[in-house]
Amino acid sequence: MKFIIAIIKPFKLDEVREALGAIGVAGMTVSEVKGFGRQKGQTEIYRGAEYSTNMLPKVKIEVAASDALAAQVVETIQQTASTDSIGDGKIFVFDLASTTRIRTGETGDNAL
Amino acid sequence: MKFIIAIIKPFKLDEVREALGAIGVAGMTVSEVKGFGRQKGQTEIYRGAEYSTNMLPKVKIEVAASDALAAQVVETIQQTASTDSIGDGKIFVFDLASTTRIRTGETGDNAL
Amino acid sequence: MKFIIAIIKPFKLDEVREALGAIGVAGMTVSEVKGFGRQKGQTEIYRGAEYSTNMLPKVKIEVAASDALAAQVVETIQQTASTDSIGDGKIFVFDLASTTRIRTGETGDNAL
Amino acid sequence: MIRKMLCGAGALGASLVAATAAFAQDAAGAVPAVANPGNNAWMMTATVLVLLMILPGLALFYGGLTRSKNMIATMTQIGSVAALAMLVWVMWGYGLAFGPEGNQYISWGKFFLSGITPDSTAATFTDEVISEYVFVSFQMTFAAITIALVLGSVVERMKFSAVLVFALVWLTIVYFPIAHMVWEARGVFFVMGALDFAGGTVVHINAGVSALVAALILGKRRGYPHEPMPPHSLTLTMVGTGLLWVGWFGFNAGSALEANGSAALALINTFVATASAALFWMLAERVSGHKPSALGFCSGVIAGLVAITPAAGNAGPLGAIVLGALASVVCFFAVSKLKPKLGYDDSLDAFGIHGIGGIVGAVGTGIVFSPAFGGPGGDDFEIGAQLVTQVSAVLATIAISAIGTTVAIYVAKALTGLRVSHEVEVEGLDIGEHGERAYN
Amino acid sequence: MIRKMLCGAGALGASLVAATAAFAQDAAGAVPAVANPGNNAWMMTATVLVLLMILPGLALFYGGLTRSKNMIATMTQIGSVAALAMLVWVMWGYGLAFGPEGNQYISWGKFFLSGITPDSTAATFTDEVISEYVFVSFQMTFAAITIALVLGSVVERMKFSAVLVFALVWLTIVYFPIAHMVWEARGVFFVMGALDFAGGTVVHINAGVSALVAALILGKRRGYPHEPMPPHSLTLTMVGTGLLWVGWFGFNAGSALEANGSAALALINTFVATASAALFWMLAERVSGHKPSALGFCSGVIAGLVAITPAAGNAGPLGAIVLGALASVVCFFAVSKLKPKLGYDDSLDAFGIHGIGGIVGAVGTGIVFSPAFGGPGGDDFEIGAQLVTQVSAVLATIAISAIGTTVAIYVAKALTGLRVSHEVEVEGLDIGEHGERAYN
Amino acid sequence: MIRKMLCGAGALGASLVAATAAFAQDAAGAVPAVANPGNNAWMMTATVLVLLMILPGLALFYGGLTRSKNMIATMTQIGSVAALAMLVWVMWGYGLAFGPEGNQYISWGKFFLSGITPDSTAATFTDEVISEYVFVSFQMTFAAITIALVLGSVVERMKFSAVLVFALVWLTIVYFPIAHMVWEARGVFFVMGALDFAGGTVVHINAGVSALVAALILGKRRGYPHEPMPPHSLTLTMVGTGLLWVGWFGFNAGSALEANGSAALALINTFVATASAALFWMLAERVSGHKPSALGFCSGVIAGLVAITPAAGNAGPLGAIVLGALASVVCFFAVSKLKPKLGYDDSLDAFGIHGIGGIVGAVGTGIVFSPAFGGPGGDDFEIGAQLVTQVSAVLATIAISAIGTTVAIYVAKALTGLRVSHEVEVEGLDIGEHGERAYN
Ligand SMILES: Nc1ncnc2c1ncn2[C@@H]1O[C@H](COP(=O)(O)OP(=O)(O)O)[C@@H](O)[C@H]1O
Ligand SMILES: Nc1ncnc2c1ncn2[C@@H]1O[C@H](COP(=O)(O)OP(=O)(O)O)[C@@H](O)[C@H]1O
Ligand SMILES: Nc1ncnc2c1ncn2[C@@H]1O[C@H](COP(=O)(O)OP(=O)(O)O)[C@@H](O)[C@H]1O
Repeated sequence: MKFIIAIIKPFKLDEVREALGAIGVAGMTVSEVKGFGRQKGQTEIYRGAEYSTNMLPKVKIEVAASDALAAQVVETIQQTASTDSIGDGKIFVFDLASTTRIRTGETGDNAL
Repeated sequence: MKFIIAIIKPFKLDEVREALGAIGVAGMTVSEVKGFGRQKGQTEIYRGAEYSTNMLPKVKIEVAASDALAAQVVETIQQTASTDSIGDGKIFVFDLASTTRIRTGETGDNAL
Repeated sequence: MKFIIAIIKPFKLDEVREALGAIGVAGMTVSEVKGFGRQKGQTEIYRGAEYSTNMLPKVKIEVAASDALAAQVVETIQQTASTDSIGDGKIFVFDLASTTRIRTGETGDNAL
Repeated sequence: MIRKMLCGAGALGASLVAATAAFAQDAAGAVPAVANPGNNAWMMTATVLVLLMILPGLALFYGGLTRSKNMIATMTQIGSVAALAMLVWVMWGYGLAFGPEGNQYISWGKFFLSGITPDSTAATFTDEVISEYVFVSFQMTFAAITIALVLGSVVERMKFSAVLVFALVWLTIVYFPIAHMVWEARGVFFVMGALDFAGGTVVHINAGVSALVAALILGKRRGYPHEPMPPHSLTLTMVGTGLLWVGWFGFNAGSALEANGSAALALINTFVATASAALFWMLAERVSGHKPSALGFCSGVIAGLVAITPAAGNAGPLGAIVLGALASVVCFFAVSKLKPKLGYDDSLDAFGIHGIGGIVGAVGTGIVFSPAFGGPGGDDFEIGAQLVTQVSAVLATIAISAIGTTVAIYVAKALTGLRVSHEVEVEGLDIGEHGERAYN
Repeated sequence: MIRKMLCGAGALGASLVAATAAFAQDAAGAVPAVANPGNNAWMMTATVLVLLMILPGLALFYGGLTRSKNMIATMTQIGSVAALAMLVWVMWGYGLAFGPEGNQYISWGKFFLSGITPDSTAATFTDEVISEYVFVSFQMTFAAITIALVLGSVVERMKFSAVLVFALVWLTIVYFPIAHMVWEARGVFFVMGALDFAGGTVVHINAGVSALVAALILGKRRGYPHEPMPPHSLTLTMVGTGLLWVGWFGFNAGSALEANGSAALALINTFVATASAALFWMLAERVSGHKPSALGFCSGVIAGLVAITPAAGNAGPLGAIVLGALASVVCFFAVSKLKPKLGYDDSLDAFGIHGIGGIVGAVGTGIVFSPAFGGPGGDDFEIGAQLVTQVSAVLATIAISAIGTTVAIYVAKALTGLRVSHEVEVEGLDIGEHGERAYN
Repeated sequence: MIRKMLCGAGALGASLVAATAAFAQDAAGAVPAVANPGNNAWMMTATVLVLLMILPGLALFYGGLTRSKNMIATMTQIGSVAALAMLVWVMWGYGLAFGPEGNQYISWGKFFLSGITPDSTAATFTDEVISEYVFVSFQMTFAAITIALVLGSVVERMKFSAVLVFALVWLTIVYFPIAHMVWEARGVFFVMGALDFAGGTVVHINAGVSALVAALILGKRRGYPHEPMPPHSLTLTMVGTGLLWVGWFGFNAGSALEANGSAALALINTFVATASAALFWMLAERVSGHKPSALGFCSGVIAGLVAITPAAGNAGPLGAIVLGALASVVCFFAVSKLKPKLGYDDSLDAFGIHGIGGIVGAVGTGIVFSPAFGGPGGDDFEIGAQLVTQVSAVLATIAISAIGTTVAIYVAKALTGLRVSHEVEVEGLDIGEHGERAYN
């Protein structure tokens, strides 16, 4: 099984979630993160103190998916989250050693 | 060594932490996340605008554990965090390539 | 490719980011977490109710790096984030199955 | 108007004197009447309370309802138009609304407050006077809050520069004339005998209708209505609600211009009408199968305050309770049932609550004023006739607001482009328009 | 009562007149006395200040101390019971507490404020009068804040519907009678000569004891005390504390019913007793080996305000400083040492601060009133005798509150089930009871 | 001083009477003058408004600008020094500033308010009187806010114990003497004829200069300026700004000591000068190529309020508008251009806004007072001569503040160590000094 971490632009979250639902992804975990990369942030000024923070608000999506589905998940996220502008984010894929559903103790693909 | 990510219901955090401490887990990292899955969220209404967000507050626990301990950690979390109701969450296990303790530079199991 | 997760003390973030930039790390993802470990937290008291929470504010840095760079990244973080005091944190390294840049769909090292 | 009714010809006389008194004094140097410290004290307090309604009151009420990326922009827009209104008021606003010369539509003179001194006085509705600087300040805060209220429908997408231009034009061509027509002794609605104790038409119907027109021209927020846009902090909205209620006593009881029995009546009505409206909104939610909500409580409070504004000194406490309840239920349906159907984006319901609630209040005042409903009206009071007057004043106000707002918005559009870029709207106006974040 | 003492028989006379004056006027149409605008102005200001204490003051003070999942529910409960109290007050509350007919336990008449007009007046403690609508409104806010204070012990677990039912019953069978007994010229405690300038017994002891009883019947919050329940926003609690202090000047100095020297004394005492209490709470923390805390500062402020309430016009500034310090230290121990031992869940310490602080204040007033301590008491004032009076008034109040609250809670339980479901308590009352989140 | 100018010898006479009246009464038991309820009402309201400025006003304004880990510490420091100032004021502050005995530098007597009763009165600038307890309370709030303002430059690193010691010493050796010299009839600046309506020198220049000196001795915050330290909540800073503006009307219009035309003038000037300053700060930002910001709006509001303080009753509305705009632009450059160059860490710009703005206001008052600029000055008023007076008063104040603050800080350092440990500064003062977190 695969575990996919995607960093995307916040306003893309709903679209991505729907798209993933459409291809049969049962669930996901989302968190707010700050991203640092090529995309330059707006400068903030407070009484002359200028901060051009490159730490931009991003959303991190974590999805566990069966090996079968994984490739499709990556493709779906990549296509839905892309705006062709710098800062769209990344998708990272990991191998999962095991998965367990807490409620039932089921493991493997049944846990999703 | 293994890296375990568990998504649980927020109010279960303290119990889980104690249980893990009891089996000798020295530390863990916790963060607030929003979870999307089978569990349906309450609907919120603001002046007639209805949002039935399925994004529910969850807590994410990250624990690195020696291969020896890993299985026990998963079992402990699964048993402590379970309420037999939808939305109890998942446990994901990863293989760790390496671990380092920043303070000392120690690596491997000594880093935990 | 490797994926590095580092848990550090919040006030070390800027230093670490600069240090990583210096060795050619193009980007990273940062999030606020709470850490539980050897370091004991300050006790908080509210009207006699005493909470000695060991959950301390930490910052989590996630960096994907080419195998070539990975070791250097770990070393840099370890050296920059260390204060020789308990609670400096950990560095975890994972193998990445794949990486994709959302904007372009590029994969592998080009995605970073 | 309530004023004329309250004290018959006397008031009219007094008001006329008011308009000329200070003048005469300066000109002829006649011995000036002196303000009773008690009335001056109350009116200064009332004036300060109205400022509390704007900043931080309204800024929090509106700000809490926006998304956090637009919090600071919303608050800054409110503060800035209020500040602008204050300057414009002393420069030409007071002159256009309450100047010595004029006709039933507009007045002039006393521009830049020329001729007013610390000894100048303005007449009340009895033969008392208050310091003219206090009267000028009290009325100033009304202009300031009215333009701020309008912004409720256009937040999260209008340029800061556009907001300022719009405010400048709108105050000049819409607010000052209407204020003159309703409150000045020569004003057309004043003479008509329309009842408006504290500004139901001038402030609320005016602001509500203008807000609707502005929102229609400006267009919806990107993503509305399918994208969720929950209030970023109902906590702050409740704080704002509380401050609005507190400040509103200055607004309503201050409109008696004295610390007398009429102010006392406005005081108690501003308590009970609001309390009733707050509970009835939650009741309406319950009846329509929802949970009684915090935002429902807040919305009810505002609806009740809006409805009681024209009736504050024009109804008995029981009439006030009924009026508040009625306005609350009507606004509830307007906001949560009607708006979604019509589909326009009156973002914070400036029209749905101030416009609708103001109309219910203005018309209802024509009924609750009757002694039959415990109102202060004389035995000869005829509801039917009064309703005709009320309705015509309302319709006239709606027409003027709609036309004037259209002009003002297009002027702003021509000069500034009106709406922020797509990127700024997505990123949020805080960072895009002001280069700051509300929370770090 | 302080009142009687302050102005001797005169006051009693005046008060009796008060109770009947407005009546006589309406009935016999005698020429009514006219309120001095200065006194009316101050009393309207004071009334508005008490509303500021409730919303947003108390709502923030209590809300900040709860967990964020219950923030909105806490604020909505406070706002709703306050609104309910206002309606009940004009319908039958004022009649039961200050009606023209009656005995030493209760009064009646003037239900729905019948017979009151803008010209009606109420007597003060001198031969002055204020508009009766102002007096009705001022007293209305006292009823509203008292029931809101009670909720401090039952937050985070009581059903919204239960809160409303409880409030309705409690106000009717507990608050109105006690208000009558303490403040009305025929009231049993009034006649006894108990000293209570601004409501130490009626408001604070009453609210505190009722809160304790309600909490005991309702039971602890799930997870209390082992589960950490830190305040979700001490920032908001401090804001609420500031607003409570600010508003309390209306509460205390307003209780003089005039802008006179007695009000001035209450004003300065409300500054110094509070300042002293705030610093002494932090000192007590320091002495018991902890850090002086922000919540300690806030708790001290409230404890000082509670303690000075009955003594506001009944003590010299130095007596006030001592009383504030004493109450603060006593409450500190009650809240942080005693409560944990006894183990009940008075969630926000409504009893620990309002109950205990109120008792210290009520008893202490019998001492600081003495000229020996710089108090305004006459040379013939006997501390011993007064203490007996004070203590008996306190005990009687405790008894009535305890019994009445028990009845009210069980009525609420019978009608609504009283407590939210386990799930709702875990998920939070915001989403469970109101379908909203405080922060998005 | 404005006072003397305003009412000529009369005022001086009145003031002298003021200083002795209450005395005489107590001593000789002469029939006391009675306060007009209207003036008492306004002055009590004004006093309460100044408290609103401190808590929650200033606490939010300053707190919002700090980092969240220091939020509670900042608010607690402000609240605690205010409480301390209140106690010190009634014990020896009032005596040192307004005592019956004394010379041009200091006075004594009436320590612990001995001899003052509810019937004692203090003279105003006409032949009216107000309750002395009200006068004492009003002045008390000035002492409290001044020391709180000073803390703006030393937040996020000064020990809580050090703050308390510093406040105690500073009030005694700096504030009370300056208050005496400027406001008491025998005071050296009073006699000189310096114009200061509401405390531009005593409060703002004094606080600003003291803040600068304290910050220089204390040293920079760790990581300043390279580490980003953005305001943790501009939302709260805006709320604080609004409350400061609202409360400032008590500060300025209250300084007339009556609800008369002079208060009315101060009222309107406090609106327009502030509005103008708020908009001009944003204009200055725009002109220097930045976006008009929310913090700019807030900073402008404060700069305008500071500048109009000495001129509140000493300028016409147009003069006020100009003065506000000027002070705002000057402060903008001082804060955003000059400070970075000089490199000291006046953390929240207490000097940059209160110091600089205060100086602009004090000097400017010497100009706008002239009838040529619409000011209330007599035709014989000479700008040149007045400017000399104004400047010398300013310079003297600067000298006293600088020396006194140096002494006070070193005393605090000797007794407490002054600065928190490196760890506490990194972890935050909330947890380190108070054992709490602002947000959970
Ligand atoms: N090496 C990396 N490791 C982890 N996250 C990264 C890395 N590089 C970029 N990111 C994340 O991806 C986001 C977008 O990257 P950026 O370089 O700004 O644009 P793009 O993805 O278009 O190249 C960043 O804000 C950061 O959150
Ligand atoms: N495929 C997945 N990938 C990542 N997280 C998931 C996935 N499925 C569920 N989760 C997380 O687990 C939580 C619980 O899942 P849910 O389907 O609601 O109930 P259950 O775990 O009982 O099946 C979700 O809220 C989400 O945070
Ligand atoms: N086993 C673990 N798994 C995940 N995170 C851990 C683990 N142990 C420690 N951490 C993280 O590292 C932080 C520092 O660990 P701690 O034991 O306090 O000090 P040190 O790193 O110096 O040994 C913790 O706060 C926690 O966030």
